[in-house]
Amino acid sequence: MNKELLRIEGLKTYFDTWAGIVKAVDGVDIEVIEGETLGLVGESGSGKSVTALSIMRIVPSPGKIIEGKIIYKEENLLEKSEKALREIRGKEIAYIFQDPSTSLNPVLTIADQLLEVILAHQEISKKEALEKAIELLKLVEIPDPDVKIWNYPHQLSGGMKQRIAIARAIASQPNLLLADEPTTNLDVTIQAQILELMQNLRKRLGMAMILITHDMGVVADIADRITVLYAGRVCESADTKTIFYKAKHPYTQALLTAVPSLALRTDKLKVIPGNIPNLIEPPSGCRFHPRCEYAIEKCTEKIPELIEIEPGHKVACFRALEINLESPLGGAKNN
Amino acid sequence: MTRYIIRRLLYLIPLFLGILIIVFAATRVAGDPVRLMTAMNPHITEEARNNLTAYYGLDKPLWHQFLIYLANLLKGDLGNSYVIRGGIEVTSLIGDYIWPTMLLQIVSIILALLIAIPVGVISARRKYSKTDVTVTTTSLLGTCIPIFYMGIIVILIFAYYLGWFPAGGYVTVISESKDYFLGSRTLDIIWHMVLPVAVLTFALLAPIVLLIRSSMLEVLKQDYVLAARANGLNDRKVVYKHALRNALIPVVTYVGIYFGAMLAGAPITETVFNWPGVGRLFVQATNRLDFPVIMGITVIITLMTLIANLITDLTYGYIDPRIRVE
Amino acid sequence: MQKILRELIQEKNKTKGASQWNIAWRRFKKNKTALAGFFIIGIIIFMAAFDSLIAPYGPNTIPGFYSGETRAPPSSKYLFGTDYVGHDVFSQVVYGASSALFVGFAAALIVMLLATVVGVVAGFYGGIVDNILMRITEIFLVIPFLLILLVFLKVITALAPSGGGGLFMVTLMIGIFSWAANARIIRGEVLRVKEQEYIEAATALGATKTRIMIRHILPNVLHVIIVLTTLMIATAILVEAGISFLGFGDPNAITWGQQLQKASEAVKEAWWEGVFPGLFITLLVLGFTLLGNGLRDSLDPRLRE
Amino acid sequence: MEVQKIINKEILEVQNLVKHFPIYTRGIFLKKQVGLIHAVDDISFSIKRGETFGLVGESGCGKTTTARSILYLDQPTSGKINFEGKEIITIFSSKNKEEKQKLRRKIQYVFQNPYASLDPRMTVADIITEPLTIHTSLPKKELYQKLYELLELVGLEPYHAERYPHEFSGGQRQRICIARALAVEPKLLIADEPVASLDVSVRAQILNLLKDLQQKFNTTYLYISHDLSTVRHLCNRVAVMYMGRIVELAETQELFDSPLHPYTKALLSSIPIPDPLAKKSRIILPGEVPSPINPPIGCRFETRCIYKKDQNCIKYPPKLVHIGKGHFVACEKTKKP
Repeated sequence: MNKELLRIEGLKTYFDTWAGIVKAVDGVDIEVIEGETLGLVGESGSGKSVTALSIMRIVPSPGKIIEGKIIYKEENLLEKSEKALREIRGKEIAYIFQDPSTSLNPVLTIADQLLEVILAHQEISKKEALEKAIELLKLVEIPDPDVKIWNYPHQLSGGMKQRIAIARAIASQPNLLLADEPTTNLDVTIQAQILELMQNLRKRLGMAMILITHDMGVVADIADRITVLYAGRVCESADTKTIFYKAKHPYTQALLTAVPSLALRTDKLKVIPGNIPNLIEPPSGCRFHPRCEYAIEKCTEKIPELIEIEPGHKVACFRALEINLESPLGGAKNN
Repeated sequence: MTRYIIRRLLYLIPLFLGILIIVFAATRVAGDPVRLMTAMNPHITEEARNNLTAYYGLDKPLWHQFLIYLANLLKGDLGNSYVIRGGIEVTSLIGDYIWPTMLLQIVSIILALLIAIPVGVISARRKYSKTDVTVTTTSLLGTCIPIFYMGIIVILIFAYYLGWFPAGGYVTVISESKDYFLGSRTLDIIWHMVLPVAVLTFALLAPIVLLIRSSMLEVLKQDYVLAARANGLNDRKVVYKHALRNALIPVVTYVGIYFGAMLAGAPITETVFNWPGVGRLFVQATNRLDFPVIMGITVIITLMTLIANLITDLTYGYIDPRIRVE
Repeated sequence: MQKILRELIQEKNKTKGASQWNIAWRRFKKNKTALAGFFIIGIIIFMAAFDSLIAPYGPNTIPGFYSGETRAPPSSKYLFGTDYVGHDVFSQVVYGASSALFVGFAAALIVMLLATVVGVVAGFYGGIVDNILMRITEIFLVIPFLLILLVFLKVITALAPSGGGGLFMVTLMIGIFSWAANARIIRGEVLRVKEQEYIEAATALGATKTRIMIRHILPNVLHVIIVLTTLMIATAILVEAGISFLGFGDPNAITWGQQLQKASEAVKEAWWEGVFPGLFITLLVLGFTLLGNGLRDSLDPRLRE
Repeated sequence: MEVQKIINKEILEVQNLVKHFPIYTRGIFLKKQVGLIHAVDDISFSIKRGETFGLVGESGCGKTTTARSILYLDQPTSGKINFEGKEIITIFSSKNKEEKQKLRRKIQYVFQNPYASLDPRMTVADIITEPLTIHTSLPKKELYQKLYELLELVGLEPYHAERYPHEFSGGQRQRICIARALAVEPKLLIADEPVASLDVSVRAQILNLLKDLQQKFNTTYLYISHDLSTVRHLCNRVAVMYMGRIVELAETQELFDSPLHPYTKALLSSIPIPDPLAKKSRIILPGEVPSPINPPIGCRFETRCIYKKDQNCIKYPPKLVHIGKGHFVACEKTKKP
C-alpha cells in the first residue's frame, strides 16, 4: 500500500457575499498518495479551485473554511498556526495558478519573484540563490535564462510565463504540487509542451500533484487517479481507467459523453440538460438530481454519501449499483 | 527613459502656453487695466490716464502685449507691480514670498504621503475593523470640511483656548516683550508652521488615504498576491512588496492632481493662517487689480504644478515597468 | 477567483425581471451611509424651502443691533448667537441654505453638461477631435483654478461695482472652470464601453452610429454621470464657500462662506459666529459625498461582492 | 440539375485577403509607425451555400481577423471578398447605406464571449428584436410574435424576455446571442468560438442547437475555433491557419484522417484524448509562434517544423496547392502526392 500524503475530510468552505452564503465547497473528501497525480475534475463552480486554495489556507475573503480536516503528513493543517503554515506553503506544498499573466506580479522582475521564494525557504546567500534561480529556469527549459531572468512578466509569452510560474513552484522541491488549470489559457501546442514538462519534472523530483482541470482529455493523459466534483461535492473517485471505462456516477458519465470526440464522429451529442446549479440555494438531496436522467424520489430528499463500492472506487450515488452506465469508449477494453 | 522625459517636457510647453493665454485674457477681460484701477479716482485727468497706459505698454494691440510679456518671461522678467512698493519688480517680490509657500506645501505633501501610505494599507488590511472604520470616517470628514473652516477651528482650540501655538504668521515680530520661540528663529518658524502644516497635511492626507485603501483592497484580491501567499512569504512582504507597489499605480496620478489643487488653494490656507506666502499676496494683488503680480504668481504656481505633474509621470514610469518600456 | 465567485452568485438574481436599476435601488436601500447622506440633504432642502418659516428673524433684519446684542453668545433668543452687526446667526444659516443648494446644483449642472458633451464626443469620435478636446481639457485640468476664478470674479465686480453678476456669476465661473476632470473620467468610461463586445455586436447588426450612441453607450455611462454629478455638487459648494471666504463672492447674497469670512476676524471673541455656518457647509458637503459614494457602490455593476 | 447548381454555388469567396495592423510609437510630437502586425497574409478560400466551413488555428493565427474583415469590423488592407456574387469590401467602404444595411442583415455574427457581447442595460426582448427594429419596420405586435418564436427556437422560455443578461448563465446567454443573430434570417452566420467560454456540460447543448438550426434554415456557417474536436463535430470542410496563412484546407474527414501539413499533424496530435488507453503519438512542437511583426520570410512554420527544411522553406513562402479531392496544402515537402 502506498503511503498517504494528504487527506481531506468533510471540508466546507463558504463565501459570505452580498447575495447570500455561497457554499462553494460543501463536504469534500479527497486523498492523495505520495508521488501520484490526482486529477480533480469539475466545471466552473464545482469547487475545485476553492478546495485547492483551502489546502493552502489562502482562501481569499470573503471565503472561510467552515469545517473539515486537511491532514498532510499526519498533521491537520487547519489546526496549525499561520507561522507554521508559512513553512509549508511553497516549501512542502506549492501552487500553480491558472493564468500566469495574473499570478506573476507585473511590477517585479522574474529574478525578484524567484529569489524571494528561494530565500524564504532556504538559508543561502543571494548570489547562490540567483544561481539557483537560473538553474530553475534551465530546468523548465527557458532559453537564455540569464537574460530572461531580468525581464518583467509582460515581456514574455503566455507559455514562458507559465514556465516561470512552474519554476517558482518547484523552487524548494515541494512534496505536493497543486496545479490549478495550468494549461487552460494556453494554445494546444503549448499545452502539450507544458504538460510534458510538468510530468517530467514531477517524476524527476518525486512530487505528488493535484491537477485541477475541466478537460477530460488532459486527465486521461496524465492522472493516476481522478476525483470528480460537482457543485461543491465529490461525485466519484477512482483510478483513471475505472473512471473512463467503468464510471458509476451519472455525472461522470455525462461529462464523458457530452464532449465531442476526435475519435468518433456522432451526429448529435448527448446533452446534459439544464445549467450549473446555484450554490447559494443548492438543489436539495443529490446536487445533480435536477439534471440527472436516473433521478428518483430519494435523490431529491437525501444527500448521497460517498461510498466505496469496490477497492479504490468511491461513488456518491444511491443508484450506482442498479443503473448500468455504458462508457462511450466501450466497456470491454479495460480488463 | 531620457526620451520619455524629453517628450513629457516638450508636451508641457503647449499646456503652459494655453494656461498663459487664459490668465492673460482674464486680466484683460475688462479692457484697459489702468481705467479699472483709476475708476475710483475722480481727480485723475484723461491725460494722466493716457500717460499711464503708455507707460505700461497697454496702448499696443492685445496680441502684441502678450508677445512682449512672453518675450520678457523668457528673459526671466515678469514686469513691475502697479502698486506695491513703488513698482517693485515682480520677480523679486515673488522671490520674497515664494519660500514660505514652498515650505508649507512641500512639508505638508511629504508628511501626508508618509502618513497616508501606512494608514491606508493598515485600513485596507483590516477591512471593516474598528481601526478601518475610524480611519475611513475621519478621512471622509477630512474631504468634506472646508480647509479654512478646519483652520479656524484649529486656531480656536490650539491657539486661543490652549495657547500652545501661535494663531498665525510666519515668525514672531521681535519687540521688547516678545522673542523668538526658545530664542531660535528656525524653531520659531517651525513653531508657527505646526498648525498650518497640520491642517494642510490632513486635507491632503484624507483623500489619499481613501484612495490607497480602495486601491489596496482591489490589489489584495489579485492572483499574484494569492500566489505570494501560496509561496510562503510573510505578510509584510506580501503586503509591502507585492501589493503596495501595484496599489500605488492608480494613486500616483491623483497625488499629482491633489498637490496641484492644494497649491492653487494657497490663497485660502495662507489667508487663514496669515502666512506671508504668494497665496496671500495673490489675494492682496487681486483686490488691488495689480495685474503684473497676479500674472507672475499664476505663472509660478502653474510652473510648480507642471513640475509636480512631471514628477508624477516619472514616478508612474518608475513604479510600472509596463509604462517604462512602451 | 473573482470570476468564479461572480458566476456562483449570478444565478441568485433570478428574481423577476430585475433591471440593473432595480438592483441598484435595492442595494442603495441597504447602504446606511448613503441613506444618511440622503437624509442630510433632505433636511437642508427642507430648510431652504421653508426658510422664512423656520428662521425667527428676516433675512436683512439686525435684531441684535438695536438691543445692543452684537456678538452675543447663543441663547434661547438667538439660538446660534448674533454676529458683529447683530444678525441672528441661526436665521442667517437658514437663509444660507438656498444659496448653497443653488450654487451646488446649478454649478454641477453646468459642469456636467460641458463634461458630458466633451467626454462623450471625444471618447466616441476619437482621432483628431479627441486629441484637440483632450489638449483643451488638460489646460483646464492644470490651470490654477482658484486663482483664475478669483481674478475673473474680481474683474467682473470691478466692471460693475454695484455687485457684479451676483451669485449666478460665481456659479457660472465655477462651472466653466471645473468640468475638465469630469470630462476626462466620462471620456475614459465612454472609451471603455466602446471597446465592449456588445458595441461591436451592434455594429455588426447594422446599427447606426447614432443608435449605438443613444441605445448602447449613453445608458452604460449614465451611472458614472450620475455619481459624478452628485460629487460635483459637493465640490461646487466647497469652492463657493472658499471664494466667499476670501471676499470674492456675491456681497448681496447670504452665504455660509461669507458668514465665515466675517466671523474669522473675531473667532476668539465670538466662536459661534463662524462655527455654525462652517458646520452646515461641512454637513451639506458630507451629505452629497455620502450620497455619491453610495450611488457609486450601488450603480457600478463591476463592484459586485 | 438547376437546383443542384444553386445549392452548390459558392456563397462567399475570399480572395487574397490581407490585413495588417500598423503599430505606432509615440514620437516627440506625432505618433509614427514602427511596424506591421501581419494578422492575415494573403488567404483565399470559399464557402459553399449551406455548408459549415471551419477555420481552425491557435490564438493569434488570424482567424478572428478574417471574420472581422468579412464583416468589415476591420477594414481589410487588400484583397477581395465576394458575397453572393457581389464584392462586399467596395460596398462597405462606399457611401451606399442601403446596400450596406442589406449586407449587414445577410451576414450575422455570434461572438466568443456571451458575457461581453450582450448590452447589460437592455432586456432580452430589446436585444433579440434589435436587428428587427434596425432592418425592418414590423409593427410591435408582430415584433413580439417573432420574439417569442425566436425564444422558443433557441430553447428559452417566454418569461425570459423581460429579463436582463446578467440573470442568465453562460449557455443561456449564448442562446440569446444566437436568437439575435437569427432574427433577421441571415444567409451567412459567422460563429467565433461560440462555445469556448462555456462549461463542458453546456457546450453540447449549444453545438446541437447550432446544428439543428442549420438544418432548419439551411444557413451557411463559418465556424471559427481552436478546438478541433468541435470543428470535427460541426464542419463539412476545414481550413487550418498558422500565422495569418492557410496551411491546409480539406474536407473534415479527409483532414482528420490524413493530415499532410506538419503543423496540422502536430496540432491534431497535441489534443489530449479523453481515453487513458488511447495510443499516444504526440508530436511536441519545439519553440513558440514567432512574432507576427517580423514573421519568417519563407514558410511561416519553418522555425518550428519537424521536417528537414531546405532553402526553399526558408526563402519562399509555399503556395496552397491542390493535391486532389479538394485537399489543399501549403508545404514544399508535401506538394506532390
